[in-house]
Amino acid sequence: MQELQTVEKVILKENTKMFQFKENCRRFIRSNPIGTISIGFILLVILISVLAPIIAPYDPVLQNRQSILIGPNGTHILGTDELGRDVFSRIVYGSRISLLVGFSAVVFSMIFGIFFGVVSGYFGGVIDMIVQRIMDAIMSIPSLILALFIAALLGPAIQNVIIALVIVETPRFARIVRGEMLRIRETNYVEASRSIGSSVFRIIWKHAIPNMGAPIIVLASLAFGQSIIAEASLSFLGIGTPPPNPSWGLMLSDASRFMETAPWLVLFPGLALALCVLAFNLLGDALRDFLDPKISSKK
Amino acid sequence: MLILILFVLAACESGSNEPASKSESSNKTGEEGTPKEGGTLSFYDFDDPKTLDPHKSIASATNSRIGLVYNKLVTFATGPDNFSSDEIVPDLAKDWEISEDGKTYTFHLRDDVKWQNIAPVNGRAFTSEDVIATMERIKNLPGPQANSLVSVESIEAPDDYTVIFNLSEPYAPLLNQLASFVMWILPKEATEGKVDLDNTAIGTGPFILESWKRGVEASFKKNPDYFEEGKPYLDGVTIYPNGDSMTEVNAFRTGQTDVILTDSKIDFETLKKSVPDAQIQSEIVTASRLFINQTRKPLDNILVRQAMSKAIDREGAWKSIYGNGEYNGYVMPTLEDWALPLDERKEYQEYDPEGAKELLAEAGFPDGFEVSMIVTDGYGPQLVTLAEWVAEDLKEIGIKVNIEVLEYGTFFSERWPSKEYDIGIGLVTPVTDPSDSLDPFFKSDGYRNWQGVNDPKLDEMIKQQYLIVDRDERIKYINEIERYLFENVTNHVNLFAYHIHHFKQPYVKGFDPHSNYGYLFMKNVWLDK
Amino acid sequence: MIGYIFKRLLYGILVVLIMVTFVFVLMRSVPGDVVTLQLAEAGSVSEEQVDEMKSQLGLDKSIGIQLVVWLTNAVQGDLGNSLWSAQPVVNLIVERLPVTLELTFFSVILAIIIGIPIGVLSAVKHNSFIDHILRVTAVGGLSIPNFWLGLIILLVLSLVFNWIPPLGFKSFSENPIVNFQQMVFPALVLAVTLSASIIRMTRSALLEVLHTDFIRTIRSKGAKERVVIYKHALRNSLVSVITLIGIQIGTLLGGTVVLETIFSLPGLGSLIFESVTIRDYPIVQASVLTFGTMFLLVNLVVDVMYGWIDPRIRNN
Amino acid sequence: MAKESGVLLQVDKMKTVFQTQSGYIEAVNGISFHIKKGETVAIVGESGSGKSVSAMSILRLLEKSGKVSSGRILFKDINLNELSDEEIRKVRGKEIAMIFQDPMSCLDPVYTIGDQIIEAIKIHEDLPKKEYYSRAVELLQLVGLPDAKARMSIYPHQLSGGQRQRVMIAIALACRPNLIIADEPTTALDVTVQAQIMELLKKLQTELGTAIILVTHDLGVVAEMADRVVVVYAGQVVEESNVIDLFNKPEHPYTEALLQSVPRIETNKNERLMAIKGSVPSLYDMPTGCRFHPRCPYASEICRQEEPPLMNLGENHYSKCWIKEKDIKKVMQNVNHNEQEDIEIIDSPHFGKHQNKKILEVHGLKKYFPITKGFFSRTVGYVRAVDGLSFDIHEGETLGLVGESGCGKSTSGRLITSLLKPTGGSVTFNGQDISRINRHALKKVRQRIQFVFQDPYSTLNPRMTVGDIIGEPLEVHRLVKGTEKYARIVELLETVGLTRNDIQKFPHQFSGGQRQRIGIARALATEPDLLICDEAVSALDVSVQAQILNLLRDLQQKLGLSYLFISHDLNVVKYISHRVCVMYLGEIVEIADSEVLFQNPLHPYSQALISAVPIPDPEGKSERIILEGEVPSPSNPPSGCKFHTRCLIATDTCQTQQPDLKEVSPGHKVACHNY
Repeated sequence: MQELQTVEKVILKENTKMFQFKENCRRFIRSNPIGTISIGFILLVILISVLAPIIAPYDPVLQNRQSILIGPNGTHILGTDELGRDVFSRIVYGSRISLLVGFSAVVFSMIFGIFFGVVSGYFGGVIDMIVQRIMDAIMSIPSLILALFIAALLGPAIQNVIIALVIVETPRFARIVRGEMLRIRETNYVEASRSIGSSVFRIIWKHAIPNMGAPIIVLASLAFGQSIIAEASLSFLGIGTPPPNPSWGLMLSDASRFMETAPWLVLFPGLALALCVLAFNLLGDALRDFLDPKISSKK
Repeated sequence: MLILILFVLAACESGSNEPASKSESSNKTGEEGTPKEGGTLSFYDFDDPKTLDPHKSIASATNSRIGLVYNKLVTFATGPDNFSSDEIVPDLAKDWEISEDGKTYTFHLRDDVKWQNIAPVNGRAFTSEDVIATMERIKNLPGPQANSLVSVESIEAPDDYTVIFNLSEPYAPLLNQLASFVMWILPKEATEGKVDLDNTAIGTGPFILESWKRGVEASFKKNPDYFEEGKPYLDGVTIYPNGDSMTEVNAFRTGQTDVILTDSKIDFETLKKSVPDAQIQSEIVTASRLFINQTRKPLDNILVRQAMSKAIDREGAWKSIYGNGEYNGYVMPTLEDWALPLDERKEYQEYDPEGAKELLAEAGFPDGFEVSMIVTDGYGPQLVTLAEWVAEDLKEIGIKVNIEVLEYGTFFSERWPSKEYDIGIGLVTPVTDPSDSLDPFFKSDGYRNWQGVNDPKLDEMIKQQYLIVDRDERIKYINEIERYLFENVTNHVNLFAYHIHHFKQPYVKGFDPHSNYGYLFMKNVWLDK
Repeated sequence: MIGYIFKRLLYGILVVLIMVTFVFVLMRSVPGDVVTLQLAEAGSVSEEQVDEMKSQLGLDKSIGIQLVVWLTNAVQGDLGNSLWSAQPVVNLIVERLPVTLELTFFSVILAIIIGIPIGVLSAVKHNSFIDHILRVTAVGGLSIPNFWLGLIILLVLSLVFNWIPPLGFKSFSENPIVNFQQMVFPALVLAVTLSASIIRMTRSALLEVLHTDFIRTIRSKGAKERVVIYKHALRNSLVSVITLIGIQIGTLLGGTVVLETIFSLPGLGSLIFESVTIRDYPIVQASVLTFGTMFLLVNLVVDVMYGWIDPRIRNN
Repeated sequence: MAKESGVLLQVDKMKTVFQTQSGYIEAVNGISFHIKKGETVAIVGESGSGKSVSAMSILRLLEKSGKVSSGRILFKDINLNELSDEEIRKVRGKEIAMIFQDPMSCLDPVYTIGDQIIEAIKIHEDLPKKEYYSRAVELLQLVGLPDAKARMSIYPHQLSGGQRQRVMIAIALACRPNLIIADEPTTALDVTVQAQIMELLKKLQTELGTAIILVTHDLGVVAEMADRVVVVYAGQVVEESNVIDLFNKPEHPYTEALLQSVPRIETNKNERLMAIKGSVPSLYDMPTGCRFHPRCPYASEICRQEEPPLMNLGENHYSKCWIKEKDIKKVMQNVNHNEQEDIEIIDSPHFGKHQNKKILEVHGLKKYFPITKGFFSRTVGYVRAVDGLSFDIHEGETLGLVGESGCGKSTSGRLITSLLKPTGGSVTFNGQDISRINRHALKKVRQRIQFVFQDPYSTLNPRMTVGDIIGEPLEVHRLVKGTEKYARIVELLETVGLTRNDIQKFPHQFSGGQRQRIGIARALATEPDLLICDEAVSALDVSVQAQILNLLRDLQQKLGLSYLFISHDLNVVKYISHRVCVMYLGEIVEIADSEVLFQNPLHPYSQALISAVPIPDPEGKSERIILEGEVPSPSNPPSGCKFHTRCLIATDTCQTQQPDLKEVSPGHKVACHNY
């Protein structure tokens, strides 16, 4: 009987959380057509990157030397580049790198940012002061300059671009998390939990982190877009993803010289990049509206 | 924004994709007419100089700018069709004699030359003292110039207008090297530290450095006291450091610059289309190469290196990337007579992937191996594209290449000199004497022998050629060295020499470039407008 | 307020110290060094020469000592000399800084002129069609890489108008017209990104303020909607907008590196980029110091402006 | 009705709707009432009843999504609902002005109060510049703000709550409107200040003859202020009457229940409060028929199906109910008995008798918060939040702690559970000094002392299910696991009147009262001995408040709990507590059995406090003691007796000497020089 209850409890619990999730999705879709389209687009990009080998008609690094700089046509729907590589295939595979860069940069800077922010915000005092000054110091250096150093220090490679972006982005997360931590630390439910006798760890893990979700998710979505742009800018300055990897940023980086004679080399990767970043930015905005109780509850 | 992009797309609907014309120069500056005075010539050059001190930098950036200000003892002839001429003509020295044994060079200097009227030199007359002071400075500073003077035992000045170089043994390239850009003559005061050579220049040349704003422009004005009567014709010259290639094209198209240089096939086509009446001159200036670190295995195996050489489709590469080019040897074709005949160069470097595979198998690597390749984007995007091309070619014969695109500083000062690389793609510096191509790179103690070539026989051969004073005989011997390099060293692997295209606005006259840095011809340039 | 500013100033100095140390150590752990590079430029490298030059430039000492020496000199106003040109770094900075400042100033002004009215419109027309269009456009501005927009602008200018900004930078005092022609487009590109952020921030801050109780009070007085929005709501939203601008200055300054490269402007951004490439430590060091100080000063100004806008902050 | 003479505003079948993502919802459903010149009409109702929306609808000050969809709002025979935006703007402030609830947030923080008053005049009147200024000063003087000229140039945040509300009133009076709509004007204020403001409003009304529409939930305020009363429930008027009839002869069951559920000073504490079951319906889910029927003890079939009309019962007394019997009290009492909550009431030995065993002894408890300044955070002073507090609580006893905001009562609660570390003094729990013990021992103690907080929503982590929330203390103290834990949670839920189905729900799916039940269940999970209830019912609607108070009493009886009941609401404290402490500026000024204290308060502050409480009886208006000013800042408390600055009988001694807490009769201590 008791076991039955447990089972029943688990199922019900799952159902409720699932139900909540579904209900939230439904509400989001209803209230936020732009955000929904953005999510759709992002899912599409993810799908494309996962299925790249199936979707791409050619090997993205294969040089087809018989057809160099051919404009869009039947065989190469988006044309070929200066080494005869299929632009469409490169864009398809390029989504992998852009997503990888964006995703890794965001996830790691989020983890570090949460760590520093939580430590800084919960404990306060000298620790807070030191962590905050270090974060301030990092933020005071223009991010591209910082990334330039780091990329030069570590040598050009995708992982180094990611490391550079993580260092640049971490303080932003840390700052937001710290603010949230300060807010949550003072909330009544944290006080309630303390009055029960909960440990610091428990309070941070069970109460603080789950409740700082909204601003972090919003920032993450915006940071995702910014990371993709930053990767492109680094590539433009010559310290981004190394060739022949088909990154959108790399494809754009030296494309300016093709603008007049082979515009497809510039237009399509640019479009892919801008749309993808746009989708992440719009999603961030939509989530901000959706998750911000100050705006959404005033209905 | 999208509309904008579409608009651009429409506006530049692609034209022809055929490679650039193979001819060395089309539309050559033929009949010149009577020179007109006045006007300022502006153009983009390579990188901004890091320093203006000629003895601290062999970079083209430095020497091309200060070449307008300084003179040498002797120089190369310039003019139409003289792009890579090695004909020595007078500059500060009006004539010279070489002793029979080739050990004494006597230069008779012009007596009508004045330094530019700038403190602390203040327009005093140029004398043999200046030459001696300059030569002393060269000997005491690091740099390839010093190598040219190794065999010079002493320099004397019997009077103000005579300078005698005493050599310990014959040194064939001396005149060539004195004519080269590394041998600008400075005022004595400058060698004594009274002039900030890093940031200014006071010479005897046709133009005075008016201002050099780092990263912005170097502007020059006419030297009214220049010793050649009536020259220069231009009132001034403005040189901008290189920008994004599109920026340069835009500037030329909108008439803000009068001349543009490019090595890119794409830019060539764009320019041809957008400035149809421009004069175009295409010349071989530089070459690319694949250098191999033969202190590492399996690159120490000559069969492997030869396989790599055979694996590369040079012709395809230059056609696709540069539009134009030619097979290169260890002495560049810019040195015309000195270079190995084209047929022979081609024969050594025929594209033969099958043969390459066989060589590789013979070397014990039938399945290939993996290497990393360094390259820098500091020379522009073409070189990186070339690296990708070479990597693909090597992949064909089973050598998997991982490209590392390095930032220029890392590439140039860290990875390459300290031999921290497997293979690399780089450029060949154009030189004026074949020994400059051989000595630094292939002698076991060559100062730029960063690929670990160590061949006693080769060392001996390189030493030997310095002693051959007779031109034809020396050419033959140098050809022998080249063949030896192709057959027994194969490091670096030459890729190819390619064209740089000069586009000149229709009104630019007398702009007849020479491969040696320094715009030796600028005094002859005039604007027909 | 003065005590507060003093406190912020001290924090700022601490931050600059951390920043400079960070960059100092980072620069020197980057592979490649200026001496080898210089000798390579001159055409030859040998171990002895390297060591000799290193000791000449004081690069043979440990990083810690170098840092202390540098800091001691820096405090006295001596930022060292360029390792390449031997010019005092201070001169270079003084030469380059105005360009970057002008560019930054220009773009902030442009961004405010573009951003705030659109943000207000978007908030007032909350959730209407216009709002959606404006927001998507704003976000679009954030989604195009700077360099990309800059290149396209140049291409369009040259192809369509057969005109590009004059080459060879002229400062405002030298030639204001040429200076304007050279500055306006890069500033516009930078402003696109910043104004996008301003639009978003103005909109959300204004929406928030418009939902507050005191706005209702003002409406209940019978105030005109224009007064409600511009006199009261906007002023109350300005704190967030100004904070945003303060933070975004960092991004803006970073963006100048790219745009100065594209538009051939001799600013601090391109100086730093060039100097990193040739490992001219003192220049990089001093430029970063300048950038950091600028960023912190801007944010100090922002703090002061808080007080000006919001008396609650002024009195605390 | 409009033809009646002197009618200033006639609201007729007004409906207000809000657009939401799931369509329109009706916040106000056909409300009608009127107000005559110089009259005060109170609109009274619980949260969500639509009373504020109605007030806002009159001047069309709703959020953009809300609008008046039908009905007429006739002001001086002009339908405000038909005016253009520009025309209604001219009515606002000029003809009809408003006063809002929270004076903290209702003034623009970035302009001086002078600017804001002048703005109010400027909008409607063209005067020479100087005159604006003098008018504004006059207004400030009118609302009793001393030193008016100097106050002109200061900012809202530099004023206290009561002063800000005076500024709000000055703004409302700026153009001498005929009608003021006051939306909960005193709710956010302390009782002593509330008394001042009510007094001010009454005075101004007499002087200026302004009509006032008073929107409030507080029946005490209604009784004090109103001439006529409109009771609203779920967006509809359920009863309208003059104030005396309403309190004496409520016709609608809701009105009746509302009056009964409020504990009064005279309420017998041994009686359970009459609670209204359930909670105010959500706008999204309105009951059919009579909207009150699900909560109505004698709802019949007709109530469920048909909406009753607003019936005229004569003498301008209207009720929206099918029950026509006059004497509904009897009916109610009959029914009420069956409607009692399903909690087994044991005649507990704990209840009503003070055990000798002291469970908690607090001695000389102090908490000073340092005020820091400058870069090195120098301490430049202290906020003396709690300044030498001594009391004790016996087993099974409820000790009430009352005082106005800032008196340190909440800090005291936190000190006792070591949520804050005390600056001085000791807390002894079950004979153990817990103010200086290690973390491990403290955790053990926390199992025995639990907290029930004020705002039931914010104390529940929105991302946890009810099961997780109630299970948290069980996990933290590793009490039970797995199915046992589940069983315990269910048991706790049932104890507080919830069901096992609620276990997977999230806090936002509950009403306020249910959330407080969850909070109580969580507090009970570790089987504590002492509950600290910090304003545990203050945020609840009165009808629900009664449910929770009953629950707390039942639990005490059943489990023998001790309570420290912290509240600003004297009626509630009196009802629930056995003994009461009155706090002022961090100190206890009086402590006594609650009956004794309320009947015979000795300390002048206690006297003023008790007399300031509005009594929900229009005829029982007694002379009240109105205190001057507001509670001084605890960072700079007055010397001597801290109360002397506001005391009506203060002497020179009071200024210099601090009085001790003296026992004047057994169990009755007071800190005043007069005793």
